[in-house]
Amino acid sequence: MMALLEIKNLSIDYLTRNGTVKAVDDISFSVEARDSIGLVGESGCGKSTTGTAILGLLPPNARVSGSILFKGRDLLKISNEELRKVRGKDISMIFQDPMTSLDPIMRIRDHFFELLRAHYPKMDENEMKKISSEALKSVGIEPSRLNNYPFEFSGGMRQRTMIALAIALQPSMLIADEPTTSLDVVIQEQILEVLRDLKKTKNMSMVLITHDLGVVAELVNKVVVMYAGHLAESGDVYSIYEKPLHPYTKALLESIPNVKLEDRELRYIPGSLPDLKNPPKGCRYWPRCPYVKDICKRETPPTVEVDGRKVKCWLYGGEINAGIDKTSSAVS
Amino acid sequence: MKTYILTRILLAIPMILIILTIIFFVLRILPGNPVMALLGPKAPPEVVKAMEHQMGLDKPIIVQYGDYLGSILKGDFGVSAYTGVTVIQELMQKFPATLELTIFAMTIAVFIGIFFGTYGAYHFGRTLDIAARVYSIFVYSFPVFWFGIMLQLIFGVWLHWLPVSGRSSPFMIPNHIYTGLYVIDSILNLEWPVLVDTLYHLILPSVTLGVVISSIFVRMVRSNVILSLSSQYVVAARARGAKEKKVIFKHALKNAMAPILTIMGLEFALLLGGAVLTEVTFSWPGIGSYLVTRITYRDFPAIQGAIVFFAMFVAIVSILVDIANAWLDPRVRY
Amino acid sequence: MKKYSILMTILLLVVFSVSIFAISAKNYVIVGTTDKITSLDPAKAYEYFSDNILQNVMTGLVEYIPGTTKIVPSLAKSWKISSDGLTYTFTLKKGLKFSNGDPINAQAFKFSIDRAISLKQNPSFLLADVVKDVKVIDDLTFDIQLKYPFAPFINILAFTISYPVDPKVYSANEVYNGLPVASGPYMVKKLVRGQEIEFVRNPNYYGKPAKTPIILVKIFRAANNLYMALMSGEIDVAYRTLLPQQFAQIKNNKNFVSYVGKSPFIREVVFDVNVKPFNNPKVREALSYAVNRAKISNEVFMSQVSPLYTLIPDGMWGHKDVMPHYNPSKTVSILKSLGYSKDNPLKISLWYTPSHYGSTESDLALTIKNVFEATGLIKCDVKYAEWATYIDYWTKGVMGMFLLGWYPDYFDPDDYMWPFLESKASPSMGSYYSNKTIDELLLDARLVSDIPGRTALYDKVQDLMVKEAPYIPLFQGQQQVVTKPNIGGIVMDPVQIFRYYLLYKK
Amino acid sequence: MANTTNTNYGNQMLSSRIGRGFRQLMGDSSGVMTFIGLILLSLFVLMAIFAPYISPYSPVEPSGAPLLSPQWGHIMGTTNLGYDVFSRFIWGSRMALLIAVIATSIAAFIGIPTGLLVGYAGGVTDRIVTMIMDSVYTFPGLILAIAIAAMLGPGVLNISLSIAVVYIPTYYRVIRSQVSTIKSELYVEGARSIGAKNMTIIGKYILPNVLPSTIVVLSMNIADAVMTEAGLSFLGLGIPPPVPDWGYDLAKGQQFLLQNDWWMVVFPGIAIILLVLGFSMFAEGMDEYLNPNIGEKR
Repeated sequence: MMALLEIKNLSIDYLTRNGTVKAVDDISFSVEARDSIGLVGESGCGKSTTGTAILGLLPPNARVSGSILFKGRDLLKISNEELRKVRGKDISMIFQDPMTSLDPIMRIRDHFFELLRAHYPKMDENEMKKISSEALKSVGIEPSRLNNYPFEFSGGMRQRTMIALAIALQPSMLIADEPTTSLDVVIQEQILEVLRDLKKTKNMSMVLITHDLGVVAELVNKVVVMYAGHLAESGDVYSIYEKPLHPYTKALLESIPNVKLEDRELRYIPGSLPDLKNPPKGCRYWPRCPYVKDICKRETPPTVEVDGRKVKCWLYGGEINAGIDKTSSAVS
Repeated sequence: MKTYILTRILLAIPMILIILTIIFFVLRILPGNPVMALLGPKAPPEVVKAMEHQMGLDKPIIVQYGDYLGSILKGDFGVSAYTGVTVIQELMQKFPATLELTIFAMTIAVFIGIFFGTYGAYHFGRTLDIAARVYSIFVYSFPVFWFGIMLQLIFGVWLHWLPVSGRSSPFMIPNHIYTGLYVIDSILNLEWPVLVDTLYHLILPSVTLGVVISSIFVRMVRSNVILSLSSQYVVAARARGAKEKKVIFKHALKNAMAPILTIMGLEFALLLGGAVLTEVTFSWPGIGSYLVTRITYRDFPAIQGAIVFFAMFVAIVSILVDIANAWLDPRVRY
Repeated sequence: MKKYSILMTILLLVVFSVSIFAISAKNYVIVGTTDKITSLDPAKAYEYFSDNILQNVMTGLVEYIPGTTKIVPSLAKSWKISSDGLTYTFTLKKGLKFSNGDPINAQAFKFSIDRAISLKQNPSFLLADVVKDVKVIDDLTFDIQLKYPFAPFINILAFTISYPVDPKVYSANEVYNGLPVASGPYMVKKLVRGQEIEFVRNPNYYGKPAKTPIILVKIFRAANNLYMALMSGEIDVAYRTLLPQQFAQIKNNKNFVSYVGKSPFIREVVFDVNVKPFNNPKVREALSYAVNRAKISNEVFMSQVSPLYTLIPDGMWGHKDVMPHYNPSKTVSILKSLGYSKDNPLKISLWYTPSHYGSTESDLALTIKNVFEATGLIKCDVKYAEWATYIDYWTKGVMGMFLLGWYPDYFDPDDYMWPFLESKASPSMGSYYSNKTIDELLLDARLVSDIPGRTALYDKVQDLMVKEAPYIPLFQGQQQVVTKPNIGGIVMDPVQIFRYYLLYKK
Repeated sequence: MANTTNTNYGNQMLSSRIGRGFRQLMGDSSGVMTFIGLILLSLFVLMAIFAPYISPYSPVEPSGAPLLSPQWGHIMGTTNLGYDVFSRFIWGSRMALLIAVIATSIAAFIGIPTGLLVGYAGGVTDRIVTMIMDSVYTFPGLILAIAIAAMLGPGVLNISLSIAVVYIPTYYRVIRSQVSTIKSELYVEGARSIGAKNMTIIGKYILPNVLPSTIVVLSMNIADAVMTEAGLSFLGLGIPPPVPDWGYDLAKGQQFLLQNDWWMVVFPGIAIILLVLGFSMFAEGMDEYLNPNIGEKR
């Protein structure tokens, strides 16, 4: 069966006046229909860039290579107009900051109408009202509030409105870029509830972009961990939680306070993200890695498969560690 | 909304008053006797005295000031010492010319500003953007009268395409004056040749003024649209599949409009300053050339009247801008 | 969108071209000018353009024959002057009417003269100084009694201040701002200040009707605009004032006809004889030798003015060339005798006013400065003040040497001598010059009424003036009219009345 | 992360930007503008300083036949009175810079202290002064300058003064708004709590923080002042001739334009445009350099 979304060797560079930023470097993963995956990493690791790239919403100074196959079509190769038709109808997206994601001078209704007109120019107004009301209802907002302006909504309501907008046309995929990050805990829970609900009721795949592994655990079945533009590790959620392979995944998991309740102490990963304009040679994680070896500093590790998971670390591949793990195979 | 407009109007009053006060005293500190200027050197002293008395110039300056404020409040701007006609009558005849010129110039400036500014912002960093920036910075340094002279030379003298001075050709003044705006009056009178003639005369002066002012509008629109283009709601709108034109004009531009309008309101003062020079360059019979002429003759009531009109004009425009802002932005409206 | 804009453009272009052809061939003449109207009330009007308009829409008891200085009856049928020169008795023509139908009678004249005096406006003094009383005898007859015999009085009666106004329309104690009630060949149909004035024939005018039914005067702000309107064919006649270089160019243009005539307008340098160093007549004399009138005329005015060596203009009786001609070596020798040298030059300032006399004024001042400095013994600054300040400065004695011009109120040598040289009048000119002998001679000339006798008196005054040199007369202006070839009826008038009612299209 | 516009490149040295390729320069607009602006400015400043050595003739004496077209010996032609246009072009920079600098300095010397003191004092004084300043600020500057210049009469100082009046509120507003935010910041509060005198606080803590932003305003205002001065002398309210002044020359030249004596209008016009261009490019570049995130304020 063909994957719904297949990302192959995706690299994204930003051209800036001070040099090229390698935001995403040669990552590949795929999403099956009805699959939910989590794209996880610290801020600045390239996860949002990847998510945004799927819909072609990157700023003009971004240079993308590789391919993004959606239902077999390469989204990087189709025309702008075709891509536009995909957005909101086949794939929709919600964003981190609901406070700024809605146009402040447009009524909620007009946001829906804009979406509907963009894809069904001939739809009549009653039909549009019906669809928008239902979408709003499905996220728990009274349809009567369609006439309101965004500033009359709370942050949680706005994010729910964004979700309603995203699902109004029953897309086959939803990309949620840090949907809860800027909300307070109670509201976060509400939004997660809505997303969980969606997962159950709608026939829809989801890409959840987050730095919060805790959020991922209950919503997705696959996880892609990114570090500094590299794919560190990917695989199904349980095995990753049970037995993280990449040292970075380990560190990430340990930094979540509520995963292992006995560990009361809040952990953090020492060091900071490298400068992507001038990334370290070899593995990008080595400056912070407790298992660092000489080769890590010299050469970029290959991506190898371990237990059905992919991992990019010298601990699991290459000549040096050939004796430890025989299942490794480089993908390039 | 009503109270909002009312407060704005009340806020404008001190501004007019302060400007008026400054001008009133500046006019009177320095040498130059308006009566002598009017009567000429041949006038016998008793005539000068009589005239001074008639104009109230023999009273202490503070009393004159009080009298003047009092009569202004009654809408009485006094009688021009130069022509003997009431200043309000003269201003009402001159003001529509200035209004017509500024409306057309503003329209041109806004059009250029929005077009060039928006596309410049959209093509940030690329050729069109650089062109917009070069345009704006170059045109900003054009002295408006110099630009006007050049246009006169090219389109009037060399090409003979356009009239280079005045508001109308001979016999082409609307028969009945309702508003003083010839464009509107000629339509009301159904005098089509007059309308055409009027528009014809408006082209060069309003293009001159409009282009020079547009430089500021281009950069304002550009920088504000850049800001709103980088907002989340623009990305979100694109993610919904909204068409690019809608994204630019409905989201980016409309959101940028509030700050743009505010600055446009402020720059309107600059437009008026330019209008004075444009009027002089093009023999445009508005308040600007009126003011410049009357300054030579120390026609106090006329100068003061013109200044008050300018101040009121600025105030009214800024009130309109605020109202437009409220209309554009629901957050202000509610 | 694009389609619409293209369509609109085409539409507009069509309408434009149609409208351009639509306006032509009517029975009118269009006159362009850069002058501005002040007031059209004869009691207030006191500057060239407003007066000239009144001279076309109104008339007085007497008027000049076009092209001459000869005075003939107009509204008056005849008049008598009493032997003591104090009483003028006028008899009016019968059935005279204003344009609105009101009668022009003796009462109207009494009302108008009394009103002109009592309103105390700019030109009031012309009547107030000499007229004692007006007595109505009957509807058609009245007396004007003078305070003293005054030979040029009849000339004042030809001037606008003496024109009758309609007592039913004009208020006795307020300046009138409406359209003038006409008694002359034309009446004003439409007046848009700063734009245009439309004249139509006055049906009630007693004399020959105006040649052209409609005259339109189009007002421009600057000479450039006037010139461009002339070039583009928008106007038929350009009168006052093209720049010298523009007129010079048009003179060679075969598409236009240009007329040139002498103007009674004179320009002079005024010395305030109370201000150092101009209180020394020697200094004034030295400077009068340094003025190169030919250079001024050639370079600033493109030879469109004529050098003037006395205050009375050429073409008027009494004119006598008296002032020294250009001779810088004389300047040098006088200044050296006064102790000035290259290292100790005479330091002076020359003042001018930038807009009142037109935009050539700064060039005039600079040229005079340059000829002064060319002597090597003079250091001259140029300063300026706007008209209102300028007048204030000369009445306060701030300026020692400044440029002034003179346009006569009545066409008589008296008006070129008395205001300049008489002790009580000269302060108003900023000169403060005073000389008992001259005062007596001037008064005599007013009381004598035969021209040869008065000429002899003015000769003496002018000879005396040279020695003292309180003024340096510079030049006499030129009247210039440019027309399209199909326009006729241009009369170059010595009194410089421009008569719209004689203009016609061939 | 995905922020397109506000890339912060303020930490780069100005000098390092000079000497890059043209394309990159055009991309790096703040650098190129400051650079071109500076070149233009220094050109005019040098011209003003060395005017006596560069100019071929005296600008205040006729040096040739009247109305010569540009030719060898008079590369920009002569005026109607035979003055050399090129010499007046050069000397004119003196007058333009002099008046603009005097006017802006007067405005700054009045506007900045008033803004500092009033902004620091706050309260009723603040409200009243601000209202007055705002009134003047919103009123068309040129019209105010015309009225004042006409009343004061000609002269370098008078013209400068009438232009200065227009720009006082600009400084006042910039300074006051910054002072009122800075004065409540921690380090100022701290200084006050250890008993620093008001004057010390203003001079030591507030002024240095506020001054950089005035550089931009200053050079922008000089550009405006050059323009205003030209406008005033165009209307006949400038310096008396023969003092070389571009606005006067332009107005004079306009009278000869229709006789095709274009050089009297074109060259003074170019001079004004280039000088204003210099200042505004410099200002714009500096503005982006100092406040890369604020963008254009004017």
